Amino acid sequence: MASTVEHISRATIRFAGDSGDGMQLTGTQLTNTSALAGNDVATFPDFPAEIRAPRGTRAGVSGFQVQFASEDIFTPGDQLDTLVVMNPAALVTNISDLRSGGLLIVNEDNFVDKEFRLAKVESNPLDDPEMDQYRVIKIKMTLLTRTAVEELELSTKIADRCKNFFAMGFVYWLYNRDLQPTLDFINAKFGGKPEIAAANEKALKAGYNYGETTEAAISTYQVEKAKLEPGKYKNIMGNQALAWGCITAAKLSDKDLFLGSYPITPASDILHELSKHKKFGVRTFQAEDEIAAVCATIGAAFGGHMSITTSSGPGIALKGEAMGLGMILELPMLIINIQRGGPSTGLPTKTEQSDLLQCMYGRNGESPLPVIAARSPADCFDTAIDAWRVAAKFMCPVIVLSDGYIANGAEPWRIPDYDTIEKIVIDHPGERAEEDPPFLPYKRNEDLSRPWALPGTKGLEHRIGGLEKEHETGNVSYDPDNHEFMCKIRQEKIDKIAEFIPELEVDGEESGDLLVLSWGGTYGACTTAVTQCQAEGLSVSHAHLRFINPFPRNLESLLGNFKQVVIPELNLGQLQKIIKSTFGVDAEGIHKLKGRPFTVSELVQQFKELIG
Amino acid sequence: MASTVEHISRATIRFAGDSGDGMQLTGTQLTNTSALAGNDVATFPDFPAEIRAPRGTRAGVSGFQVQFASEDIFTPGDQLDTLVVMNPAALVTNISDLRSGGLLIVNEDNFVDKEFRLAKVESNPLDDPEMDQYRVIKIKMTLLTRTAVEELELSTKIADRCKNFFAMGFVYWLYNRDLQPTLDFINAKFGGKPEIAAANEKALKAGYNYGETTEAAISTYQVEKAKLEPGKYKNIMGNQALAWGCITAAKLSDKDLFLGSYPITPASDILHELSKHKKFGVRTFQAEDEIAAVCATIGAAFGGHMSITTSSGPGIALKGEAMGLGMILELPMLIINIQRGGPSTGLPTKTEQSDLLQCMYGRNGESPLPVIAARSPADCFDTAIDAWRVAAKFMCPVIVLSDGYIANGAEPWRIPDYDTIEKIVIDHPGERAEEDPPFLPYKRNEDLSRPWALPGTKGLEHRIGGLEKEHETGNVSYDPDNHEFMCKIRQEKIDKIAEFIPELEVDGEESGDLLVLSWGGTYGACTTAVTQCQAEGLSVSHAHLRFINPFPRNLESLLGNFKQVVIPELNLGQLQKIIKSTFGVDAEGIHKLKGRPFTVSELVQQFKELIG
Amino acid sequence: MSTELPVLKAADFGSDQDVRWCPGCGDYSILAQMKKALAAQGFPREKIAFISGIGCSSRFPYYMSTYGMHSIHGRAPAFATGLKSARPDLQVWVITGDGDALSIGGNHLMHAIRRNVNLNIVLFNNRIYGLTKGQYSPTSEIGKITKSTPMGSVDNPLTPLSVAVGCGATFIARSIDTNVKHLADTLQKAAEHQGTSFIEVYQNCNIFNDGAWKYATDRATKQDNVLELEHGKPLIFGAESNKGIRLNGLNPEVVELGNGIAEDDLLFHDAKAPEPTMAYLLSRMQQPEFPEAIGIFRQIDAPVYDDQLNAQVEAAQQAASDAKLNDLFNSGNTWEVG
Amino acid sequence: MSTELPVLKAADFGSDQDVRWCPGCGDYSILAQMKKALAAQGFPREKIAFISGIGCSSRFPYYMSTYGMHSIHGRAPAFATGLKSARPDLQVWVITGDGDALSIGGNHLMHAIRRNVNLNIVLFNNRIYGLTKGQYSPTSEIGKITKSTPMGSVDNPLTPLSVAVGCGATFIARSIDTNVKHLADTLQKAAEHQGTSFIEVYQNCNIFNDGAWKYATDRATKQDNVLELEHGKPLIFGAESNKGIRLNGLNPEVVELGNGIAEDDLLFHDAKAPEPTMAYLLSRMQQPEFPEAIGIFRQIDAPVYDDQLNAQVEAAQQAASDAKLNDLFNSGNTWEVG
Ligand SMILES: Cc1ncc(C[n+]2csc(CCOP(=O)(O)OP(=O)(O)O)c2C)c(N)n1
Ligand SMILES: Cc1ncc(C[n+]2csc(CCOP(=O)(O)OP(=O)(O)O)c2C)c(N)n1
Ligand code: SF4
Ligand code: SF4
Ligand SMILES: [Mg+2]
Ligand SMILES: [Mg+2]
Repeated sequence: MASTVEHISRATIRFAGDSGDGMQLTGTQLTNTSALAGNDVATFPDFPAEIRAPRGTRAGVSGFQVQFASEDIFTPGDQLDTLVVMNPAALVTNISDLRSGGLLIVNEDNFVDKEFRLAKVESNPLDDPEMDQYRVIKIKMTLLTRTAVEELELSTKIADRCKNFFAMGFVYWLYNRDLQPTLDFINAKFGGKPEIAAANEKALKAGYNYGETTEAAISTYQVEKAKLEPGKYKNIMGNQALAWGCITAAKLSDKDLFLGSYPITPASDILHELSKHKKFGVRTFQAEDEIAAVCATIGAAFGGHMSITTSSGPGIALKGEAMGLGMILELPMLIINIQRGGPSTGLPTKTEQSDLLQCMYGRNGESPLPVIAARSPADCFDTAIDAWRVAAKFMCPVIVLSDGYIANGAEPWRIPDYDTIEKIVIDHPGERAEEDPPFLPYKRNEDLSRPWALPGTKGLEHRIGGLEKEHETGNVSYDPDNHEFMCKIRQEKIDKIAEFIPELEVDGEESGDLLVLSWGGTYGACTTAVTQCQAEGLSVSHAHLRFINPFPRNLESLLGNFKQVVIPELNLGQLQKIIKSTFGVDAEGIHKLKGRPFTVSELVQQFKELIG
Repeated sequence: MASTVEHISRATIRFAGDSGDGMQLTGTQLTNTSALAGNDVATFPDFPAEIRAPRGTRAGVSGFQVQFASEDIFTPGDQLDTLVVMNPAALVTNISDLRSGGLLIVNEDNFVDKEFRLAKVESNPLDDPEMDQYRVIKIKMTLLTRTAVEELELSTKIADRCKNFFAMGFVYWLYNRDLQPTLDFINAKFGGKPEIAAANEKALKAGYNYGETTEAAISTYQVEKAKLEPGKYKNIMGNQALAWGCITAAKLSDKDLFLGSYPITPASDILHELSKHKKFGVRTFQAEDEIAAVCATIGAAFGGHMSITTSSGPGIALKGEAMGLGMILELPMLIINIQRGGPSTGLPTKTEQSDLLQCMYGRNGESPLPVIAARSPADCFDTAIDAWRVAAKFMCPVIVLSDGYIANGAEPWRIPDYDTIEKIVIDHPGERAEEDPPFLPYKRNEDLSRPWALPGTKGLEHRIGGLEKEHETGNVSYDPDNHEFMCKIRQEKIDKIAEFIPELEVDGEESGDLLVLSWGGTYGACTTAVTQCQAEGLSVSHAHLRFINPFPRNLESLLGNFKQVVIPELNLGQLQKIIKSTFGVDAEGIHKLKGRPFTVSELVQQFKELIG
Repeated sequence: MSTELPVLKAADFGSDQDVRWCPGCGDYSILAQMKKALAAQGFPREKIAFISGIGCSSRFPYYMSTYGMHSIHGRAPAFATGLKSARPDLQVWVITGDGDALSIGGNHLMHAIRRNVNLNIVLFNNRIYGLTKGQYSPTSEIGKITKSTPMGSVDNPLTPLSVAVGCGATFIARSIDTNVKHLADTLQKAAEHQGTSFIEVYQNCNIFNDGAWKYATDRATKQDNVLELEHGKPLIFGAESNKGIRLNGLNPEVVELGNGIAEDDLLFHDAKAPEPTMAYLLSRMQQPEFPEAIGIFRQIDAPVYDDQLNAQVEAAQQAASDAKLNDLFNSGNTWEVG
Repeated sequence: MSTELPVLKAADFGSDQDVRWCPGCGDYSILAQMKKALAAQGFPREKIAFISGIGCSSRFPYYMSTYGMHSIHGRAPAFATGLKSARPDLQVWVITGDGDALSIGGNHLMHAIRRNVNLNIVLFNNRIYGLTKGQYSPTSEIGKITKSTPMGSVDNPLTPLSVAVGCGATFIARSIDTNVKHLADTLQKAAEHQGTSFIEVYQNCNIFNDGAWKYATDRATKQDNVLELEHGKPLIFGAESNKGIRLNGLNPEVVELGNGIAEDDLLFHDAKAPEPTMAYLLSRMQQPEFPEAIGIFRQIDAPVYDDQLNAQVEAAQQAASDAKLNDLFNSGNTWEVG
């Protein structure tokens, strides 16, 4: 290699191009290759709401960002070290994220008048004096790709489809990545179409060689292996981890898994993933709508399955009535909400954390349900299992929150050994003879849970329903005192879960100037930002909530230990509201509603401002 | 009259019998007659969830309570002065509400073994020594009624149906009520069936005469006219007042009224009432479900009607998704929730205030909507008009809360003069010519409201939808900054309504030991309880919220003026939660979930305990 | 079936709860016939589940001694689909009303039927909303005056069986609350059918819509107004069995037998016709023009949703009988960190 | 109509928004034909409203220069019913997809149709969920392999037109995205119909379900697979117009003309038959056994919901032309307090 190699600890790269340009695939490949090289990785795909928005337009731009590092990382990075743009629209919509001095790699062939018009730019944006702050590398990717695959005699259309592999190859060269994993991928994926496989391979190598052979005025970069906890790893996306977590939870409790769902972005991939795993006793039911989905889920729960339903904001709104029934039936199930930008249809492909209040309160009457939130793609696996532990032990639906950012993001997952995961023991009451005392379907145990009696069991025949029911017998009851008693005991049961879940851990000192309290997908940005502040000697600690209802039992005292509490959220302050109404604590809020996660730097800046 | 007349200031009477015994009619007649006699009145009907629960059982008991008074009253009374029971089941389920020394009037004919079995009592409850504390009057009502109507030669079944009129007649005698209004009612209602009319008339008079002629060991009572504000009055029920308020609001704004609804207890009567008033330009659409109902409502709002939808808890849960659309479309409409006992199907015929949090937060994303609550049956009229004023001015759906207690309760309503009610002026933008600048459907005025442009207007053609929209143009926009801007401005618009609505008034001193903060149907009980405390010299004031979102602008300072704040609610503390999360004020809560309103005495007791 | 099975009587299928329908309600009769039908089939009580929505009719499960769920308004077919998919060993009944099934619940009904889930759906059609005290329903006739339609309803009613045909139902039947033998028999046949059995039962609501089916239940008129279907038999009705239905092109017409019209000229019922056009045509025969048919309109064999769903799971399990989660976890690209 | 009306061209019905469907999507053609149909009918632009649900197809209103609402998934018929009831002067179109209309929205579709609201409902049937990237829909064929059915779907598909017949539709038609003249013509006829017009359009999704309608659009095969209906004409199809449909009892059968079979032996289309059995039968004719019919299956006059609703309001207003709110307020028992 002609160029020098710079050793760096982390790199953030974004590929941006037209929806049809294959940017998601390109980013995923770089991610996997980097993970295989032992880096820690985190990703952020970002795509438009249209399937194929008009080619060349700003609306049609699709992006994929990945950070890889030789140290623990928790976010896909704020500012870009390298930005690859396939057309002018991608340039203008992404350039503001490239750091000054960063590398801008451009497919020069697309910087022509026609494309400028589509992107609604007046003139060539590369001629803007602002560009001086970047190191711009213009490559005629289209032309070079065509040339590279020439001998295969493909149509231009097909040849041009390979140009993302060319871009990938160039970036691989730039970051000293191994081509082999991607070559293997090409073979596996396009094995059935040998000419396509060959073309992609040629394009990939051409890009790599282009870097190596052209005059390399730039140095290449090397990111060493990260010091991850020893073990076997694989890259996993949030929705996949959630699906696998559910399969695992079902197996741990010796149950089949039932999913009732209706497709909706960004939750559909859980349905897709689970429907592949019938061999593990998974039944997936694509219902006619979200209401049918949750109702079928309740039906299957009555039948004794580990039963779950998945959706996103608008679909969860539709499930409200049936969730209330699930609550009063006291049957275990998971209701999984992959949040997206709201209100209404909102920004369906963007991330947000704005369904928390809906999940807490979006049902008629006094209808409390536990709420648990995943914090990162790999964490979704554990979240699903933990949620089911609670549901099964306390006989209640549990709401699981994730979001578009977690769902589509990827990170290395330390592969667990199934056999070492703690089993989930569920006792179903057994048969009864005529002479036994009558079965009491609403008699509660020490957890205040009622028995999960399965249809098919002789002597346990019973009826459940949405009308208020008498304590112990479960018969319909309009008795005033019984109603108050039952409302209170249902609430008490949920509150008691706090005794079961772990205390909240603090990252940093147990008291001090500022506590950063976070939940859900902002975990990574908050962790990184707090670590930076701590490194600068600031008195900032971090606690991340997994359970939002009920709160961990030590939360109140913890909040009291800090001069200030700040809650960063991708909404207008929903957890903040709940914290205030629960503990009276006036936490500060950092709110962002841009369909994107927090950047570390914006958090660091705000934390510092708060400490003053 | 043989007996002496005692002059009293108020009386509380309950009729209780089988669902088929006509207790609601009996109570309503006594109410109307008392109102016509110039008393202030307040009622509380209470009936089972079944249409006709099994005869004679406790589940089948239906009751109607009325208080009438020569002074202002706000509740149907706590303890009963007189209880009329038609069978043993009615006795055992109601007796605990009769005050010691109260009158118990019994249909003796039904106190037989068969009825005891149906009511699940071991022996004749009248033989219970506990009965000594009441003044029991046993009357063979069935027999006496049959005798009274003998000459009409009706079937026994039909003859027996008149016995509620006999009971009514006796109570009329007891309270010196005029028979004429009820005789008029009988003629109007049964005019088509002269023998039925005659039978009821005979039964009514027989009951009255029975009191006059039998040995009257008891005195009768006289409640004088109340000193109500001068004016013309009529008795009105909550749902009727709400319906009339909506008709009036529509007329005031020169609009036709559209109702999209699906029947549900206790909201259906609004649909029934409105469907009678087509002559006032009312269109009612009984939809296939609640979702269709609210969607049709949004469609009619788009078309320019004053558009409303009515439902109760479970139905409101179903409307959540569409309400979010209504919010982002920024179209005016009313969403009316007549709350009932929850969760799930809960206690459908009982009252509760447990949908407040659902109404505030039961939608995906950041989706704020104004919430206004009626406080009493007659107040529903003004509430509907006020709600529409806000909706039309601020271009947003407004949630109107009532409850089963208000909906079915009745009180005197001072009849307004339509011509003196302030008009509601709505400006729709007019036609535009080709050469005019383009129409901006999301350009806001000083209230932050967008224009209400009506289909049919030339030059204003525009598209609206649930995706995030660009400021001013309303075009679909995925721009991150625009999304945050729009979320915030939608919230700001709702917050700004506080500038428009009146300040909160205090009943009592503006500062002191205890502020009772109430909302919705607990108004009457709180007012009465506070007045009692004040009469005893206690430093207790009362403020009643009409708007819960946004709060009146002086609420925060008011809360600060009192040593303690207490919020009585028929739920587990929902307003309390919102007050705490909004102002950080740790109010006490008084919670009741028994399907019944507060009694004045339980509130007085609790207020006193709080003051210590 | 084991020979030890105690034989259950109809009464054994009743629960200990007080039945709370209005005296005289048609629901009582349906309840009684259901108990009889279940006793006759000898399926164990604990293997049966009744799922209902909301409405007077939907209180039904409380009165049965089987497993049961009184769910929410309109969604019973969806709950039942979930239960049956998870537990194909159970016999699952759906009890619903005309409002529950066809108004709020129309979509779930349609999808259960088109999937052919192995459920027995019994629709109590009283042409009114009973529980909410008397609003018109999707089966109420045009011009119906109710609490919500003081000037008469203007909505064209749905014909439940036509809707069922429209979504490809494999078992379609109709019976009448007071026709007790016919009803018990129909319920039993429905239970035997594999796939969705859809049964409409004419039910009298004597409080809010008394006499809605008078023409079909009055001793004096019923034989002229009701036609009892029998597979393979000609369509004959009338007090003297002297009237029949003949086909004229695609349209049915009422004819009198005799005067040159023989039984063979009539339309013969074919409940097993591969194409549902016959069932459709029968479902359109309505008063006063035509007698209304009762009995089994259609009964065909077709793949059953829950069977197929479970077959896929079994096939996948058989193809990978030693599937281990650890294999799943370790699939794809993995790497070791030392 | 005033003579001053400027004549609008098809292009005048297009909005200024970029059309964002995938290149090659069948939706483009439907959009183009809609603009043509509207230009041809000469109804003023500001009097037209397009209401859609959610899906690729449901983006349609953004691309029209009329009033429009892109609502929520499956509910467009309900929004449209409210709008049309309040504003009978508007021409209201509903744009929906196979998932939007038949999956989540099946019930609203059914009720709009049975009420016969004066709407024009256009269902873009691509037999797939486009917007959510390729799950099977209620019109996908059995065995369909999609993201959510890797082992093939087991749900029996719905036939949209059979469903419409099942709820008593008064105007039922089918057309094809690429059959541009036929499509424009069908849309225009739908607009003219009073009551619910239900039009299914075969639409190609070239990304997730390319070629779903190949048999009906390929030059080589389409004439053998598609039968164009004409009222009063015999059912004839085939590249050489030599094949026809004959009735055998209640079942259709394909016959070749000639060899003793004349046109008069064939089934004649009657779109105005009072009974919908013909339309039902035609809707059941499906590939590969039968050619699939396009054109107008049924078109009958029947009372229209919004007309009747508004007529009641007018009648009530006429009967009480001087109705005063003060009279209402003062009705019933009142009393004076001095
Ligand atoms: C979500 C919801 N909407 C409305 C209701 C009120 N509701 C209960 S039953 C019913 C209709 C009952 O009619 P039908 O299904 O015909 O049953 P029937 O009472 O006549 O047996 C309605 C509207 C409800 N319980 N839940
Ligand atoms: C309540 C709700 N559920 C689910 C979705 C996700 N969703 C959007 S469109 C769609 C189906 C689209 O299919 P179809 O109606 O056939 O339209 P096409 O995209 O094929 O034109 C789904 C499931 C949603 N937006 N809202
Ligand atoms: S209201 Fe009608 S349907 Fe309901 S229980 Fe009474 S009679 Fe039966
Ligand atoms: S995904 Fe299919 S239906 Fe949607 S725009 Fe693309 S081609 Fe058309
Ligand atoms: Mg009914
Ligand atoms: Mg589709």
